Formats: sequence, structure tokens, C-alpha cells
Amino acid sequence: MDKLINLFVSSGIYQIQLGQAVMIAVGLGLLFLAIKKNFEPLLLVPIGFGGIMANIPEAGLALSAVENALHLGGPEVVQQLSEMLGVSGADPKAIKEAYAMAGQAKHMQVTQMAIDAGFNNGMLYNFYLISIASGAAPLLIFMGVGAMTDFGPLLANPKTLFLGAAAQFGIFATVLGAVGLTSLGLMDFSIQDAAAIGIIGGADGPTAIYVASMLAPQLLGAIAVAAYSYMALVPMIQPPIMRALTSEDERKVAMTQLRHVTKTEKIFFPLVLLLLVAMLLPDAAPLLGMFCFGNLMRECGVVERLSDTAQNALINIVTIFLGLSVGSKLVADKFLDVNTLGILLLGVVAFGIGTACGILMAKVMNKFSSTPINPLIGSAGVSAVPMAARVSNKLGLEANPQNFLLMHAMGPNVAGVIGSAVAAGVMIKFVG
Amino acid sequence: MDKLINLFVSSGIYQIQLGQAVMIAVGLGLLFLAIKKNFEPLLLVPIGFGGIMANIPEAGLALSAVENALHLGGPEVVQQLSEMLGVSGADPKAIKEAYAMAGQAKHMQVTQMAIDAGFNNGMLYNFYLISIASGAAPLLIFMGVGAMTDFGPLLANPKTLFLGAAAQFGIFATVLGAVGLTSLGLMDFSIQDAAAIGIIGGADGPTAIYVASMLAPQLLGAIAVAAYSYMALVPMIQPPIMRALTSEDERKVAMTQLRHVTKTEKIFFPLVLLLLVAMLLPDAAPLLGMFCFGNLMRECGVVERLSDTAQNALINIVTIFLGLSVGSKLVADKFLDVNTLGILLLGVVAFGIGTACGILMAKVMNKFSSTPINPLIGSAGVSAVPMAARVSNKLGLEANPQNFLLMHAMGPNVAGVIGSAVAAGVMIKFVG
Amino acid sequence: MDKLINLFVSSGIYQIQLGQAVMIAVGLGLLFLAIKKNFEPLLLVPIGFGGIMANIPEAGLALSAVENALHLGGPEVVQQLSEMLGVSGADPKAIKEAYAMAGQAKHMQVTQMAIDAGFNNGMLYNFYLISIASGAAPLLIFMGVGAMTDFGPLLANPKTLFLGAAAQFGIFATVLGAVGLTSLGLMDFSIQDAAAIGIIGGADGPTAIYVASMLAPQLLGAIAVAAYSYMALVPMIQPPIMRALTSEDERKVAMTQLRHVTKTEKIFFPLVLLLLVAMLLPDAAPLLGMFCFGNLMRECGVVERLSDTAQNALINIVTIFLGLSVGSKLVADKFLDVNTLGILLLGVVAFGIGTACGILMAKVMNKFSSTPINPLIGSAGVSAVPMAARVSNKLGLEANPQNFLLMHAMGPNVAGVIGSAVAAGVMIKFVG
Amino acid sequence: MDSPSLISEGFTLMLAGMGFVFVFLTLLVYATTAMSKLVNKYIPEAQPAAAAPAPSAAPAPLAQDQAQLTAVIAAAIKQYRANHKK
Amino acid sequence: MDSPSLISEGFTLMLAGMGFVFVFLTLLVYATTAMSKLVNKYIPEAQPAAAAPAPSAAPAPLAQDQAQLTAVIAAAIKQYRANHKK
Amino acid sequence: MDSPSLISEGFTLMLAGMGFVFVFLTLLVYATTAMSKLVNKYIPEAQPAAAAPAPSAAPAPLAQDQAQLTAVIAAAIKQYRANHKK
Ligand code: NA
Ligand code: NA
Ligand code: NA
Repeated sequence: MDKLINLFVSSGIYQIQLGQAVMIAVGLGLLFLAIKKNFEPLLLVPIGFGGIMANIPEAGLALSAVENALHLGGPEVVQQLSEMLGVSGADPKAIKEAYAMAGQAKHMQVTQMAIDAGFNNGMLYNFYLISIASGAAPLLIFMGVGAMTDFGPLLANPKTLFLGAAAQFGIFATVLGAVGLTSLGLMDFSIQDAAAIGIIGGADGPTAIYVASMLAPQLLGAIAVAAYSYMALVPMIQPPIMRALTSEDERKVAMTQLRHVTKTEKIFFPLVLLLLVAMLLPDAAPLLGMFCFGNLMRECGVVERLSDTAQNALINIVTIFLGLSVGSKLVADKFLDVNTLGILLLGVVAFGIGTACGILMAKVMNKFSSTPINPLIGSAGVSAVPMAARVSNKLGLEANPQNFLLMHAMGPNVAGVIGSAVAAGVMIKFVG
Repeated sequence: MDKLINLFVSSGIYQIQLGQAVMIAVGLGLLFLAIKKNFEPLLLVPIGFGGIMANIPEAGLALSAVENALHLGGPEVVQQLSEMLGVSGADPKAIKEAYAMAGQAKHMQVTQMAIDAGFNNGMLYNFYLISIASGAAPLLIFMGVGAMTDFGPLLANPKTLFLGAAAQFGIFATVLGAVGLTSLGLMDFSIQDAAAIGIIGGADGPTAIYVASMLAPQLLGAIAVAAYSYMALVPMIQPPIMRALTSEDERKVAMTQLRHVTKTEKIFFPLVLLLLVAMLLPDAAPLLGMFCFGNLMRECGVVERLSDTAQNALINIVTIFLGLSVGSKLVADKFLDVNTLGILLLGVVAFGIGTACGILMAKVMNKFSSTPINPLIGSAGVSAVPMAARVSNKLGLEANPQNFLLMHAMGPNVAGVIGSAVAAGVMIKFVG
Repeated sequence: MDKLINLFVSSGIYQIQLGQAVMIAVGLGLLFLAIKKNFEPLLLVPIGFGGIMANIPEAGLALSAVENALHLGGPEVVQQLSEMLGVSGADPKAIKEAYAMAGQAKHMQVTQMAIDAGFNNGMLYNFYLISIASGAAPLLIFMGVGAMTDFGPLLANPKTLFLGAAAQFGIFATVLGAVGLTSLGLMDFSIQDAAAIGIIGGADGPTAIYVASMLAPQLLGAIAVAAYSYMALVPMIQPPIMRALTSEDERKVAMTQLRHVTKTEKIFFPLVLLLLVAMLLPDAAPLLGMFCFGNLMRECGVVERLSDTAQNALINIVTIFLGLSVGSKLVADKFLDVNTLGILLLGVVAFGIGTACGILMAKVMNKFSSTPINPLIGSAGVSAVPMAARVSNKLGLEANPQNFLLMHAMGPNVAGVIGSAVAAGVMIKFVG
Repeated sequence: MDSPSLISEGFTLMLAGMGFVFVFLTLLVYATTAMSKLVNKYIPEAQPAAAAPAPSAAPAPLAQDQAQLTAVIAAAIKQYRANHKK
Repeated sequence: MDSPSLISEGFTLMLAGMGFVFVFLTLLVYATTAMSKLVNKYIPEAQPAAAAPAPSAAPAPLAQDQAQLTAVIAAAIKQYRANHKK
Repeated sequence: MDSPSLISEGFTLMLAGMGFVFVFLTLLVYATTAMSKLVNKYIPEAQPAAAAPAPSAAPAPLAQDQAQLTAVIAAAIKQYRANHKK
């Protein structure tokens, strides 16, 4: 009987905190958006599910051994932890802060104590350590994306790289917005936080997760959710901006057919890009290096089986772990914060500004270019491959039913991937 | 010449202990059962082979760096180990015990010393650490099983969940049996050991391995071998019990056709189950959470590629490592013990009692139900998916050649998976 | 402006050292050989690309946290490191040496300090730790190779194992060559280095990497590059030697058709081999154990899905990481050394001697055998599966257009794999 | 639990365990049945994609999607903070 | 090994190594040949699934399977313990 | 950087960042264009496998391959050492 009462007292329903219930609802909401509305389901299904699991009361799936000891351990364990960390009293918050400030040696010592007291890292926390904290998962996904990317349209028209550059202004404008909101006292972001939030404007999931994991891990959940959600929303966010900034005539502009690109050019391109990264921005080397490696495997034609695996089994396995790990950052304490609303707000602004700058850049280029450039392809510079390119195509067809822009828009689209990875490198360099 | 003599002296044939020879024979026996008799070959081939490798003399493949240092190191190394652990004398057994009692910090210190002395973890020991000690492998297999499971028959007839509940009595009766044998002085099991042995009655490999790795890692080899072997033996163990407990007329009972289950119901079911677990039994959250996640990926229809990978590449990779790691627990010292015979005996009893309780529950339900229930489907409640359901179908056809019970029996069959995962959660909660 | 200058100063182009530029060129050269000349592209594409990434200035992708701290940290950090290691002054070379001499406990302490100072392991360094330093990647590749190997031709004519034995003389002659060059003062190899270099003559990539990672990790890059390159060059290295050592008549010898080998024999063979290894050479147990395990999965016929995964998804994933990790050992400091030229020279000598000994052994066997043996199949004993067997076949057809030696040469070919794994075990035993 | 005998520990575990398994699966029977009824009532199969009234033209539901994302999370934060004022 | 010169170490390694490789592969030749003979004698291909005399009806070998599992392990333990009485 | 305000840090990051992104992608435009021109001039598609003059018979390029490997690495080491004599 004692045991049954004990079972009930320690059951979720008795212990649940409001925040956890709310976050479980958020997780269900993400699953709804993913499954019903088709919002980037490959990521949002694992993220949403991971978010629910992370908020199961008393299970501690998303917590480290030390956090579990602090939360579930009796007063004796907490006392030991506070002594070891030199905190007077047993205030969990003070202990957590002291732990965060301590060095690696102390971290290890405290963790050993927590394990000796019978506590362990939660399952999702382990997934997070291995896939995200190590940096491996976003890089492997980037390798897979590289193996899926065809740089043909970009090589046929390299000028479209400028569109991919212009659209990155969304990233940096958002950084400014984030520090502005902080200066106004509305939010509380450091420059690292601002940089990580800005990268949402890159419209590139793995880049956003990689940067956030390095600069602002505590915001990773919100940033990843915003990045993937807005990528799914590109077909709604972009068209009004595109229509507002272009005239009917501009949208009708037909572009000359892309030249044929040889296999050899495609093999050399990832090497050229890698060498440029090596020379100019070593901090972007992991991201762009793995991207180029994936692309080289794709194009070189002699390692089909590796390329296939990078595009299928490997990227799928990594996606499962990455999604669950991002979900583990949706624990109530860290997510239910006014800063999360700020991130959502800034994220959509970033997408908007990036879109607008891409369009405007395309209009400028159209003025100076020998061959006509339809400004609609500028918006594809934010990346969000291939959705943004499809949006450009769709609006082009609306204006002129013979005007197929899809391949033309793929150039800026993949340029946007490179652009935001470069922006990520700059940020890691300066504020990392 | 010295080198050649040295080579012979350190060769396996000179150093082999009887126990190792016996265990190699056991490993070959398991391979025979797997390959020739088709006993769950996906697990028993790796387990059997791992068992042979674990018992190769002098190779230490299944031992930790510390164990290897203790076994292969000269008297100087052993002396150092015993000093570090505060043991007087150099008795290996005393040193092992002192090591087991020591805390994490001491473990690390001793391991560092062993590595400095030139010893390392064996290959299989590393596989074990990563796949089983971390808890990851059984959970990932459960995810894959979830992605392979169709809950349609269960949703068409949710009452069959009661059959899955009743059949778990085999688990708890076996716990009682194990403590009983210990009280009688015949065996020597702690309550944790008894719980881990009982779970064999759950007829669910990954659940059994997960529980055993948490409650009784030293028995893991025997428990996993028993669980998988008896699952393979379900077509022999169940029929006599089923015939004994049912009359010819009962076996002839035809069941009404199952209603159509919509896709939406199938999507909601894993979420309902997850929320119930979250509210009532957080300790079952890792197991059932991953199971539900796999099933949601399967049913939601928008992440086909993740679901495919979970059912194929990922589960296959994990199975290879899991099997070899279980095999690593078949080292002679730990396996060749009278307790192993007890485990084999108790395991078959658990299967029998579970089968009987499922049948009896089905008979009771048939009395009170508006629609007829054939008692033969009760035995499927032990899980052993899909073998137990096939056995029900076979006996049904024997009694009435028009009576196809397979789909009806799939309901209790998958209910049994849930039931034993819940039982596992209760055990981890109470004695973990 | 400051930031832009800072960006340039820390950019690769400003910081690049000559050695790094040279190694990037070597990496590009390897990619050229792999892609254009089809030199073992599955390995040389990742190795070449990894080599380029490893030499990106300032990125430190191939360096440990401690090395990065030493290289990128300010004088304060270096000072702390030297104090911790008890080195007077701040000479990086002295610090590295002191670190290499220190024990595990000190390593951990120094690493913790480096992390506290903001430095981390580079991406490629982590890949190296996980895939090669742990020993896992070569073993898993060997498992996959086992799952791809058909021992039928060997079982039909077990005597061809002698050819696989004779060809290993290339390995040991090279060891002697390496110590000879050292005694002459031309190179500087220890006996461990010599053993690792010799194994190039085994013509077996994973074996070479496994042995090098254990005996001479600092030479791993050069050894792996040599091993894979010479395997690709087998069609050029072998024919002149084969022609020189055989007469036209000998090359014309037709062999009797191979007998049919039953499935059961094929199942038993990996077990027989494993037991022999267990009895005689435990040090070869990891390599040959995993090889036999892969082969048993292939032949037993009941674990198709595991065998498929071992041959596809798993081996491909491991190959990607293994290749990049080997590439990480192509950092300028370690590779640009006269010893590397020595390794390249000795490697080709090893291939040549192995080929010659295989041929000579075949000639001897032809004398004493009841059935005729074409000496051309002897060269296949170096392994380099299946290239060497194809070379034997080609030269046989040149001499006699009706003489198909391919299947006859597959026997010594796979025997060579076993032979070099045994040689590897002996070396690990004696100088490991 | 003041050191019970092993046997009595076994009994307690059996009773608590079977009790809990039955309670849990009974609740699951009810929850599943209720879920199925609700689903078949409100999301019938013929029209499985419409959780909200959205049978209008294409662009309409789009605008609403964006709102949904923010709504999902903003509502969450609002409710949470409302309940956490100290 | 009292510090031999590098060259002599190399020689020893060569002799021991080649010697061992030949011994091992020679034994493997014999073992393989013996295995093949035994297999083809006792488990000929036409009937490859019958290691024990089991050509009767279906249910018979089943009962025997269960026995086999316990037999395999019980025999192992028995033999081991018999040899380990101190 | 003597502790600038957060806003000014943001501005600097924006300027440096956008500046660098444009510089980088501009260089990439030029590099790509140059690469394409060179490739199409020296390695035209009709004959994509011939980086070196190798349109002769089969055995000829083979001998050259072996040289290439050693050449690639030996040249690397030579050049490196030539520049590293202290
Ligand atoms: Na982008
Ligand atoms: Na079960
Ligand atoms: Na070989």
C-alpha cells in the first residue's frame, strides 16, 4: 500500500508543473504543424516529440546527472553538491550558477558525485551531448545536404552569388534588432545571443543549430524551432514582400536559358570553394568543408556508394538524433521566457529583410547586367532550399505563364546556403 | 627461439581454462540453434559469436582495461592496483571487489593507471559500454520495433489490452519464484536480480536487456539468452498449455470481423500512450517514449525516410552491436554458475504462467463481453510478436478451419509489448 | 575597421605556412589520382579531402584541444600549460614532448585546462579519436569485407593458403629493410615503426590502418596513403615481376576446374578459422574475429538483413569517417618528413617482394602437387582483393586465351587477407 | 520499508506491479476508446486534413498558418507567465 | 631480450613472424580439409538441414528443441562444475 | 575593442559581417568564373578524362601513374624541405 501511494506521489500527474504541461502542449502543437500543415516534418516531428519527452515530470530525460541529482536527490545530496561547489545554503539556483561558472575539473568532480549518488544523464541529454554539443550532427547533415545539392545553375550564372550575399543582410539586421530590443530593456540578449538569433535569417537549419550550439546553447530550442518553422512558412512570408517590391513588368522579365555546365566544372567547384574558405575564413571551415566534401562525393562520380549513404542512411540517422536533441532543449525552464517570443518575432523580421534585400539586389543587378535578371529570383537568396526557388517560380508564372524561373532561382538559392555559412563563420570568429 | 616459445606460452591453447572452452562450446551451441533451428537468428548469431570471442584466452576482448591489467599485468601492476584500492595483498578477487565498491573518482584513477601500464578496454567491452551500458541500443531497437508495429488491430478492439495486462503475471510470479528459490537456499538472487529475471516473462528482448542492464548487469548474458531462446520456443511452449486450459468448443469460437481503423486514430494512439506514460509512470518513459516515437514516425506519413531508416539501417546496425555486446557477457566466470540454470528454469516458468494467465483472462472476458472472444488469443498477450499470434491462429485453425484468429491475436500481442514495458517501469521505479 | 584587419590577420591567407600549402597540394594530388586515375577512390577521396581540411591554417581541425591551445592560445595560456607539465620556458616543442611523456591523469588535467581556456578538439581530431584511436573503424570495415568475401575458391583448394602465407614475406622483408635503413642512418624508424611500415606489404587497407594506429600512429597518414595507393597500382607493379619469374610455358598451365563447395562448408569455415585464431594467436582475434563474424553473417543465410547492412550502410558510414580521419594525419608537421619518402619506397618494395615470393611458392608447389598449379596465381597471395586476382587472370589469358585463372586466383587472394591479419597479430604480440 | 524479508519484498513487488499494470492498461483502454470516438466524430476519414474549418480557397489557410505558429507558442508563454506571477 | 640491436630485433621478428604465418596457415589447411571431409561425409548437401536424426513428423523435433537449449547450457555448467570442485 | 556598448558591437558585427560576406562571395564569383573558363578551355567535355596528354595505348599511362604518386609526394617533401633549411 505504501508502495502504491509512493507510486502515485512520484507519478507525473502528481508532480507536473504548469510549465511542463504548457510545453507538452507546445510539443503537440509542433507535431500538429508538422503532420497536418507539413511544416518541415523531417525535423519538426522529432523536435516536437523530443519536446514532449523532455517535459515528462520526474523523468529527467533532458537533464544531466548533476541536474537530476539536484532535482531528485534528497537534501543530503543537494547539501553535498553545494559544499562541493562552495555555495552556502542549498538554493538550487545558486548551485546551478556556481556549476556553470566552474571549470572542467570541477564539473567532472561534481558529475562523479552525482553518479555515485545514483543519478545519471537522461537519455535525451546524452543524445544532445553526442549529436549537438560535439558539433557532429549539424556538420553531417550539411555533408548530406552537400551531397544532394546541384551547383549547376549557380555555375551557369555565378553572378547570382551576389543575390545570395545580399539576402544575408536579414541576418545582420536581426542582430541589430536583437541588441536594440535589449538596449530598450524589452529583452535580454548578449551579443552572442543576438548573433545566434540573427542566423535564423539564414534560413538554413543545420547552420542555425551549429551556430546556436556554439554561441547560445540556452536559446537553441527556440532558434531551431523558429528557423525550421519559418522555412516552412516561406511560401507565405515571401510573396507579399516580393509583390510589394516589384512591378508587374519586372515580374514578367524572361531570363535567357542557362548554359550547359560540364561535369568537370562541377567537380572543381567544391574544391574552389573549399580553398577560398581555407584562405579567408577558417572559422567556416567545418561547416563549408563538410558541405563541399558532400558535394565532391556527389559530383566526382567514383564514390557513388558513399554519396548514397551520405544522402540517405547517414543523414536520416543523424536527423533522428538531431531532432530529438533539439527537442531536449524545449524544457519549460529554458523555453517559457519572453525571450522566446522575441526570437520568434526577430526571426520573421530576419526572413522578411533577407527577402527584400535579395529582391532589391536583383533589381540593381538587372540594371547593370547584359542579360536580363528577373528580380523575383532575388528572394531565393535567403536559401530555404528549394522552397524559396519554387516561390520565385510560382510568382513568375503568375505574371507570365511562359516564364519558368525555377532553375534560374536555384542559383541564388544554393548561393544563400554558402552565404549564411560564411556569415556563420564571421560570427563565430568575432563573438565566439 | 625464445620468441617462438614465448608465442606458444601466450597462445590460447596453452592458456585456455576449462570454463572458457565450455563457454566456446555454448557459443557454438547458440549458433547451431540460431542457424539450424532458426531460433531468433538476428540476435542469437551475434550473441553466440560474441560469446565465443569473449572467451578467447588472453585476448581479453570482453574485459575492461582494469580487468585486463589485473589478469595480464605482472605482479608489479597488480601490486599498484591493490595499493590504489587499499587492498592488502594481491588477491585478484579482493581487488575486484574493492573496485566494485569504489566511487567514480576512484574508478577513473584506477583506469588511468591501467592505461598507463599499457592495458586497454577490450573491443567487446567498448561495444558493451556504448550500446548497452549507455542504455542506447535497447531504446533504439524499441524505436525500430515501434516503427514496424501496426496498432490497427489493437485500436479496433482496445479491450484486448486486458489480455496484454493479464499475461504479465508471468513476470511477477517469476519474481516470486526467484526470491522463493533464494529463500530456500537453492539460488542466490537479490530482489533486483529477481526483477530482472522476471522480465524474461515479458517475452520482449529489448525490454529484458534494458531492465537487466539497469538492475542486474552481471546476469545480462543469461537473461538475454533465455529471453530470445524462449521467444523462439513459443511455438512449443504455448500449445500444450493452451490446449489444457481450453475446451474444443472454446477454441472453435469465431470472432466478429475487426472494424476499420482510420489513419488519424493510428496517429493519435502513440501520443495518447505517451501522455499516459508521462502522467503515470515516468520510469517507463525512455522505453515507451522511443516505442511511441517510432510508431508515430510510421503512422504520421510525412517522415517516410526516417521511418524506413529506423526500421532498416539503424535497427540493423544497433542489432549487430547489441548482439555482440550481450555475447560479451557470456564470459565463463559470470555465466557458468548454478544461477544460470535457475534463470533458464524460471524463464520457461514465466512464459508458461504468462500464457496461462492470458488464456484465463480471455475466458473471463468472453463471459462478460458482448462480442465473442476466442480464449486462444489470450496467450498472445505475452508478446513475442508475431510468433505468439501465429500460434493462436494455428490452434484456432486446427479447431475450426474457417477461423482466422491472426488479426484478432495481434491486438493482445502488441498489448503485451506495452504491458511488459509498463512492468519494466514499475520494477525500475521500485527496486532500481 | 579594427575587426576587418583582425579578420584578415587571422585569415588563412595571412597565416598559411609553406608546409600547409604543400600538404594542400598533396591532398589535391590524391584527389586527382582518386577521381581521374581511379586509385581506390572510396578511400582516397575522403583521405585527400581530409588532408586538405587538416591543413587549413588556424582552423586546427586535426588538432586536439591541447594542441590548439598551444598553437592559438596567447603566451599566458602557453605559460599555464608549461607550468602544468613542469617544463621551464614556453617552447612549444618541449611542451608537446612533456605532454607525450605524461600519464593519463596529467593528460586529462591539461585537456581540462585547455577547454577552460576556450579551446576544443578539432572536428577531424574527434573523428580520429572515435573511428581510429578506438580501433573500431578498421574492425568494422573488416567485418564488412568479411561479409563480402566468398571463401568458396579457397575451400575448393585449401592448398592455396600456402600462397597467401608466402606472399607475406614482403611484410617481414620490409621490416628488415626499415631497420636496415635506420641502421645505415638514412631514416629513423623504431622497431614498432618498421613493423607498421612492413604491413603495407600486406596489401590490405584496414589491417594496415589498424596496425599503424597501434604501433606507429604518427606514421599512420603516410602508411595508409601508401597502402591504398599501391593497392591501386597492383596492375602496374605486379606484371613485370610475374613475367620475369615465369616462363611462357608456366604461364600457359591450365588448372583443373574447382570442385563444388557446399553451403555447409562455407558456414563452418569462419568458425574453424576463429577457433584456430583463438587457440594460437589471441592478438589477431579482433581483426580476424570481426572478419569471420562478417563472413558467418553472409553465409549462414538467416541474418540477411544484418549482412546487407554490414556490406552497405554500415561500411559506407565507417569508410567516410575512416577516410577523413586518416586525412587528419596528413598535417604538414607530421607528413613532410624524409621518413615519408622512406615509407613510400619501402611500401613498393614490400609489394614487389610479396609478389615474387607468391610466384616462387607457386612454382615450388607446382613441382610437388598432383594437380597442376599455374604460378601466376601466386602473386594474388598479397591480397589486394580482387585486383591481384584479376592481374593473374589477365596474364594467364595473354599466354593462353582459354586459360581463365580468376577463380583459381581468388583462393590465394583471400588467403592473403588471412595471412596479413595473422602477420599483424604476430607484430602486435611482439612489439606492441 | 524497514528491511522486510526478501519474500515479502517479492510479494509487494508482485502486488504493486500487477496492480499498476492493470490500472495503466485499463486507463489506456478508456483513453483509446475515447480518442477513437472523438477522432471519428470530429476528424472523419473522408476529410482527414481539416482540423480547423478551412474549406475555402488556397491562400486563406496560409495566412492562418503563420498565425498558428506564433499562437501556439505565444499562448503557451502567456498562460505560463500568468500562472507564475509571484 | 636484454636490448638487442635494432637489426637483430628485425631479424627475430622476421623469423618468428614468417614462421608463425606458415605454421598457422598450414594448420588452417589441415583443419579446413578435415572440416570439408567431415561436412561432406556427415552433412551431405542433399539434406543439409539435418544435424540430428529428425526426419519424422513436424511436432516431434519441436519438443526436442526445447530440450536442446537447456541441454546445451546445463551440460556446459555441469561439466564445468565437475572440473572445478576444489 | 575596450568595452563598447552592445549596440555598437552589433553595428560593428553587421558591417564586418556583411562586408565579409560580400567580399567572399565576390571572390567566389571571380574564382568560379575563372575556373569555368580554364576547365572549358583545357578540359573540354568531349574528352573529360585526359588531364595529361594520354591518348596513346593502354599500357603507357600505367607506368606513368606509379611515377605520379611518388612524384606528388616527393615533390611536396622536396619543396617543403628546400624552404625549411635553417
Ligand atoms: Na542562407
Ligand atoms: Na510482453
Ligand atoms: Na594480405
